[in-house]
Amino acid sequence: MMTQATYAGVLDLTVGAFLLAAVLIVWRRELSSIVHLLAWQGAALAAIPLAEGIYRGDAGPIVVGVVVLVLRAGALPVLLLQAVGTADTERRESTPLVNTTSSLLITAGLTILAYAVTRPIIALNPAPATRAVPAAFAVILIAVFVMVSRRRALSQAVGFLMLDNSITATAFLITGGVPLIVELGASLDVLFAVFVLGVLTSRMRRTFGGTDLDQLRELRD
Amino acid sequence: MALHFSPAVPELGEGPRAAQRTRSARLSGGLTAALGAVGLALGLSVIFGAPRHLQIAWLLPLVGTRFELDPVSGVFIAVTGAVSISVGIYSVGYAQRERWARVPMAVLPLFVAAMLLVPAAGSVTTFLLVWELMAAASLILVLSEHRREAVRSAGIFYAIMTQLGFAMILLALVVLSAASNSDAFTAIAAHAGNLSPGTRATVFLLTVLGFGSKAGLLPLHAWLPRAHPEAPSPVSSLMSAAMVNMGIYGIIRIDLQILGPGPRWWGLALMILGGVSAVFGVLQASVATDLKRLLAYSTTENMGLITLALGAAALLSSSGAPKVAAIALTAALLHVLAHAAFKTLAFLAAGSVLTATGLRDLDKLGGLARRMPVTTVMFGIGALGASGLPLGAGFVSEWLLLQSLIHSPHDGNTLLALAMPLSVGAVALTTGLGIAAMVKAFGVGFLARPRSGAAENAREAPLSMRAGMVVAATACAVFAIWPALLGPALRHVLAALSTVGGHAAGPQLGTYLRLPGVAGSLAPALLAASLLASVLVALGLSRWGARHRPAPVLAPLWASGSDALSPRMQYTATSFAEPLQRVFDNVLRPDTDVEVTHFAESQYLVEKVTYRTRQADPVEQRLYPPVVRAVTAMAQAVRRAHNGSIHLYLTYGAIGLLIVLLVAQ
Amino acid sequence: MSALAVVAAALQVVCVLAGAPLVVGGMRQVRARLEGRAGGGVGQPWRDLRKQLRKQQITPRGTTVVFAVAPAIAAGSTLLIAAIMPIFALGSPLDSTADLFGVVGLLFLGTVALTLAGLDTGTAFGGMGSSREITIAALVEPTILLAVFALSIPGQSANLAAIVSATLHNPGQVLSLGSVLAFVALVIVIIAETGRLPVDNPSTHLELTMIHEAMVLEYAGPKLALVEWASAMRLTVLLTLLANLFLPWGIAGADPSPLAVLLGLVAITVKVAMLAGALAAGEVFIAKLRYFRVPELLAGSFLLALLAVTASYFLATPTH
Amino acid sequence: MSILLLVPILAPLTATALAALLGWRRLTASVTVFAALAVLVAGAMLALRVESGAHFGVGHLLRADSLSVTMLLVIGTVGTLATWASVGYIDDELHSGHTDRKSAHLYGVLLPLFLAAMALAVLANNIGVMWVAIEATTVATAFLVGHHRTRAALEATWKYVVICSVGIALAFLGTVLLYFASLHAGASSAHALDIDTLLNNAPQLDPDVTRLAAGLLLLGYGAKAGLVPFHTWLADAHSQAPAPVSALMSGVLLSVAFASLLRVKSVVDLTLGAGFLRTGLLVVGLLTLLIAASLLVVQTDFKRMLAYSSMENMGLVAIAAAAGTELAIAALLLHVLAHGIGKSLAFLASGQLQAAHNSTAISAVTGVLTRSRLIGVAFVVGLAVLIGLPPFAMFASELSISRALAGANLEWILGAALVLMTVAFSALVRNGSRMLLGQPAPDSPTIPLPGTVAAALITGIVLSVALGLSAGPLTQLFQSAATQLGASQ
Repeated sequence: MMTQATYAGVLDLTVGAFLLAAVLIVWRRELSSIVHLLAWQGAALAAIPLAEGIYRGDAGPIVVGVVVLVLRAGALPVLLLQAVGTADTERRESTPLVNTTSSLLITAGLTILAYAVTRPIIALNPAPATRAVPAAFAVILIAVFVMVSRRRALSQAVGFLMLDNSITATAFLITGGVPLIVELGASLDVLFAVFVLGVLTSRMRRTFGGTDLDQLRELRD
Repeated sequence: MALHFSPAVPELGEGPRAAQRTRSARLSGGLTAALGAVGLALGLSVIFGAPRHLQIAWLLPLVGTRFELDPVSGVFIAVTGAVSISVGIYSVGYAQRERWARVPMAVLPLFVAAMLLVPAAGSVTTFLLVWELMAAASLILVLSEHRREAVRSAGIFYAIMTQLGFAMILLALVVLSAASNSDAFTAIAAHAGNLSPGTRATVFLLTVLGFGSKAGLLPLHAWLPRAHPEAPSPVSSLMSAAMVNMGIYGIIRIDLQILGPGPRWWGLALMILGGVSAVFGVLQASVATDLKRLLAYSTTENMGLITLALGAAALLSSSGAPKVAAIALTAALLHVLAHAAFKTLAFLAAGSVLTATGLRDLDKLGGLARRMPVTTVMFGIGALGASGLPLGAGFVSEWLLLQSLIHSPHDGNTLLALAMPLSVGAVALTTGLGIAAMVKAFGVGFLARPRSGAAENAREAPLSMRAGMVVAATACAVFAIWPALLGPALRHVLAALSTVGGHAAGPQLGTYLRLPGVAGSLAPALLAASLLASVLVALGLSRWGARHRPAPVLAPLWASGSDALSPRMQYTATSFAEPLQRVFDNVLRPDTDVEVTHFAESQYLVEKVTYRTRQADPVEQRLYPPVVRAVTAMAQAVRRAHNGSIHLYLTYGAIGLLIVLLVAQ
Repeated sequence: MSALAVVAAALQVVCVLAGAPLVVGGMRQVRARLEGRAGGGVGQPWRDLRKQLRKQQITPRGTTVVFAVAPAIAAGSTLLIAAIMPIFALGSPLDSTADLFGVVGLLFLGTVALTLAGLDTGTAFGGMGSSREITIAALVEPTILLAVFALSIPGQSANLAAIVSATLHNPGQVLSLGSVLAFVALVIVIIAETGRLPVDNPSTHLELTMIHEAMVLEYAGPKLALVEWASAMRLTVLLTLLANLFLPWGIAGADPSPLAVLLGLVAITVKVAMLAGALAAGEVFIAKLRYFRVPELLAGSFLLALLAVTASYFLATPTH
Repeated sequence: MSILLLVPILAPLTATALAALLGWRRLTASVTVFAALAVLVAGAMLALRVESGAHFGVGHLLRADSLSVTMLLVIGTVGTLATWASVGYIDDELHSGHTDRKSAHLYGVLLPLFLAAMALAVLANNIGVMWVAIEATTVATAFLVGHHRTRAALEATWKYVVICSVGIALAFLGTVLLYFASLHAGASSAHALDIDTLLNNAPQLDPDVTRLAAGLLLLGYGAKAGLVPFHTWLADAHSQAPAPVSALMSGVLLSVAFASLLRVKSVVDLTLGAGFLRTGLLVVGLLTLLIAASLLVVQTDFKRMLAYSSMENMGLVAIAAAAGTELAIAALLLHVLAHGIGKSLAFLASGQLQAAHNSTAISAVTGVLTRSRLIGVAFVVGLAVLIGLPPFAMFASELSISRALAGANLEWILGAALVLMTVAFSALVRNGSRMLLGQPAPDSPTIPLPGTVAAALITGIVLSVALGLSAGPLTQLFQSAATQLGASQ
């Protein structure tokens, strides 16, 4: 089927793609292309259990991989695309709080940080999959950074999904995935959460005439 | 300061509601007095009988309650009970006249019950529970007239400060209880000797501040002159005559009995705290023009004297003079009792004046002696007690205090050589200014001619209010003339306080008060009798030649040359106190401003001169605003950090995440 | 306590009653002579009293019983002091009813009665006098009590007889630092308490400077007589006290013979006459202080008293 | 036994289904009340059995022990009060046009769902399932917070969902790491996240990974419990939600999240020793207290004031958990229960004030005690509970927490906490008295008081007083929960 070296190579490739998608999301400003990148990231995420399943000859991970593929590369991005507005100003992340160059530098920094903080995890189980975990961890930090720095409601939703993707990726890499019931529950929660965010985005557009999160400053002390 | 309370507006359907109110007032007052009587009886039975204890495990979740009674609790329970009897009777009439709502009527007996339980508490947790119950009940009572803005602000001030004091006491007591690994006072006392000096000092300082706040001692006294005047008068009486004693009780129980005997600086610290509070309180009282505020500051003064006496007892006891310490301790206890009597009476009388005239401002009172003779006599007895003059309730205890101060050992000890004379000076200044304050209150408030229409139309208080005052007046008379009656009880209490010299033979309170070890005596009853005799002799002397005189006549007073004497020509309380205010200008720092308006034609001609003066509390003005400013600055800084931006909020989360990732390595 | 001691005490009261106007008269006479006037003679106060006692009793309208009994309380409390304190003899039966603190209390009781009477009239002058009087009284109190403290140290007691006998047994201490300082402090206090120059001028009736006289302005006839008598007795009693506390020699013992009592009478008469003369002579040379300078004087006396106590503390022999 | 474990989850779910089918009606609303009551009853019945140890159901997925039973009682009690009050509250809103039938329908569906999610969170034996349930509460309450479709409500909902989801996602990461560690400690993958397995394997868990997991779990569940640094959603959401929902969120949800943290703590402490999470909880708790107290001082909105008071109390609870002694944990649980009831009283009363004034500004409301005795008294009792006055139970719990802190040699922490609590006290008293005391403004509207709200308020007052006097058999339950959580003696 697949040798260990091939498996490790495939794993590196998918995780690399996963991280690359995150970096590109930081770079791009067009909302629709961000969502598309997110779908690609979902695909990369699905590739992790798929590769493992093929490598081990185990049907379980393959099923999980297919579900993840449908959900993260299909359903969720589609849900989000619905929420992308039609107005011109609504389609772009025109003025993020941190400019692109700085964003990319910060992303680089966060990636290095991820390598530093994941040492205990690798130390516990230095398998090929675990060795890839810093990349997944880096995406966690990048996702949080995206949420902090983007002004569009949709961008934040994308950030949230990216965060979720990266945690799932970490789970796949270090444990081969959490127990099924937890995985199902978590996925359901994420689905609903994204649904809620989508509904809220459209309500926001109706009520505020836009999705700039800077408008949400009425509630304070 | 003008304080004018409009009498309550008559309500429609007066008949049934009034009858209802009468019933409620009788029930509430009767219950209060009955609780007081129970407290008095219980207190006395504990003083003379065996200690009792009671444990209720289910009451108060996780903690349970424990009550223990010994003679020290007994004396404080008894005095609270006695005050409550008087106040309970009085409040029957007061509640009707002032149209009290149901809430204060219901809470009044609860307040008394809580106060009676405080000295009975036998464990840290129980003590804190009843302490806070007492505070909460008193707060509700202070707020009874919450529709007035002044009452609300006083209530809030009171609530916050009492909570601050409570926090200090709580901290100190739980640390104490944790350090000795026990909750019960008896067990803590057994372990207290093993505590580290640092813990003991911390607990001492925190409790003295916290209890001092309840007793109205500096620097956390500022609630007292606000809340006591704004509370309804029976409540003021209970607070000023009974509740403040709980602060003293706390100092005695925790600092002197359980933690004691402490190092010498404890006694000195108490003396300084007491002396400064006494002088400060009396200075404020002597320039106050609000009758109830004056009495409230007088409470600070008297609590200061009591604390000074306690400090002297501790210092003398640790300086190897237990007999003299016992005199100081007796002085403190006796003054607690005497103060309770005369302050109850004074506040109740002030309450009668308030119900009759709606006034507390001495500058608008006057001429009540003819209109409210009983109240006037009652206030006179109370004021005489407060001024510490012979025949007054406070005289014997102040005399004992002075005796203990002048009989400290002369062994070349610098500390004593400085502390004792300065204390005598402080006590003397306090007494002197106290006399001035009380002369002002009585002379300006009750004598002379009315300074306002409200005072002009005052009428005497109803029977129950007078009866309540008579009870307190009787107690005053006992303290002034026959303190021997208290001798046996005080002996028992003293014996329970061995850490501050209580084991030594205390002063003998008989017809003659004799002091052990030193020559000195006083016979209040004989003094009173001989004074009466000599006054009669003097009156007889003025009859000399009466046969040759024409019949007595009434004559108008001299109106300084004008046609008729108007009440506006009289000295007011403000003008009466003006010399003192000028003498103590540096301490009191009154806000004075003089505004001169000139005629438009010439600036040499004055049309009008406006003189305004306001006496604020200088300690409060110096000490509290910085604290408030600091808290507000902190709050504003935090507020600016919560500006509503979700990006900022998520940044906080991200920072938290980074910190966790780095720290958890 | 012997019968004679009781008699002696009664005699003390009578002598103070009778002698007080003479003391005042004597002082006025000394002043008059020193100022080059003839003076009304030593008996003039007595003659004034007799005249006033025969006048019509006039009650100002609107005053209460406080106004009526205040003079009697002032006089009565002073009489009681005369009965308690050792004047000719030590063994007054009332000696242990009140010590020096009690005596001070009684003095203040008299002051308070009169200040209340001043307020009771409801006139501008009454209030003004009362306010000033009570202010001075309040400020005097610390000095008095500290002086009492200083005096009580040698005898280990504040009881008057004990202080006096301690001085008799140990005459040297009169000249000790503490004693001298206490003496000066007490003199200042007595001047303030009795309303003499430079604190108050007993012979002025100018509205701006009156203190005591403003307070009792509404009294007339018999009541005025009692007021003046009381103030004369007060002066006498305080001078007697000063004399016997610092120069007790000549005083009879606790169980005296008639001769000793007589000797005591003579001794005290001489001592008081000398003190009164000195006081009167001193008054010739000083002017009244501005009212608001009085506190400075009293603060000075307080300092002296404080020094007196601390000096006694360090210099007294340890007793414990 | 299994049935009893399922009742707290299934009963509310039934109500949800019914409400989804029938829309907002008296019937469905009443069924919801009974569902909440069923949670309470099931909790009480379970309480009688858990004394002997934990019970399991549905293949070790659910767990009933002293902690979960205690939390079930909290959910049941406050749930009953809140759902009961909801009946009149929503009817009143429909009547006055503050909401429409569609929103009411959604409300009727989501409210019991919220209860079910919380019940599942406390009953879960698997910390993964526990996480799923906690995250489900966010989803379930999102539209409840946004029930009033105003700009402010929308803003609050967005912040709530985003901040909470990010926070709780970190908890998921922590859970994953714990799972990783548990697998490597030899647990089978099916049971590696079960609480009893984790407790058994705790000493073998890899300390480095566990430390990372514990930190993330503290952040994550702390977010849901209103602790720093993810506390920023709390005031917005609690103030914008309808009053009964605010009561549930403030009174129960925060403590359910904290109970999850306690679960995790009992495992982590066995691996790392008590020191690690103690430090974390102390820092987080004190900072939360500081922020809550500060914002209370400058508060002008009465619902936000109540929200910050919840934060203050959660800060204190965190500090108590840090002390970790048996007394501290028992006191913490009592605190949570008393706080739940007291906060419901205050929020339900404030809901009526909001309905009357159409505003939540403190300055808009005057003289409540004079205008409506029951609302006034309920607010007073609520505030008295919250500021820890006797005779209410938070006095006893705060007292016990203080004793526990002193006993754990944390005097300085206690001192700092007391100072901050005094600041909070002063703010609450000042603002409360502004609204409650004094003469009402002349144009004050009448305060509506639907019957069920009144009934809930009276019940709450009675419960508060009773709990303050004595916790009765609950004391035993709290103590056994504390022992079971591995509290040091």
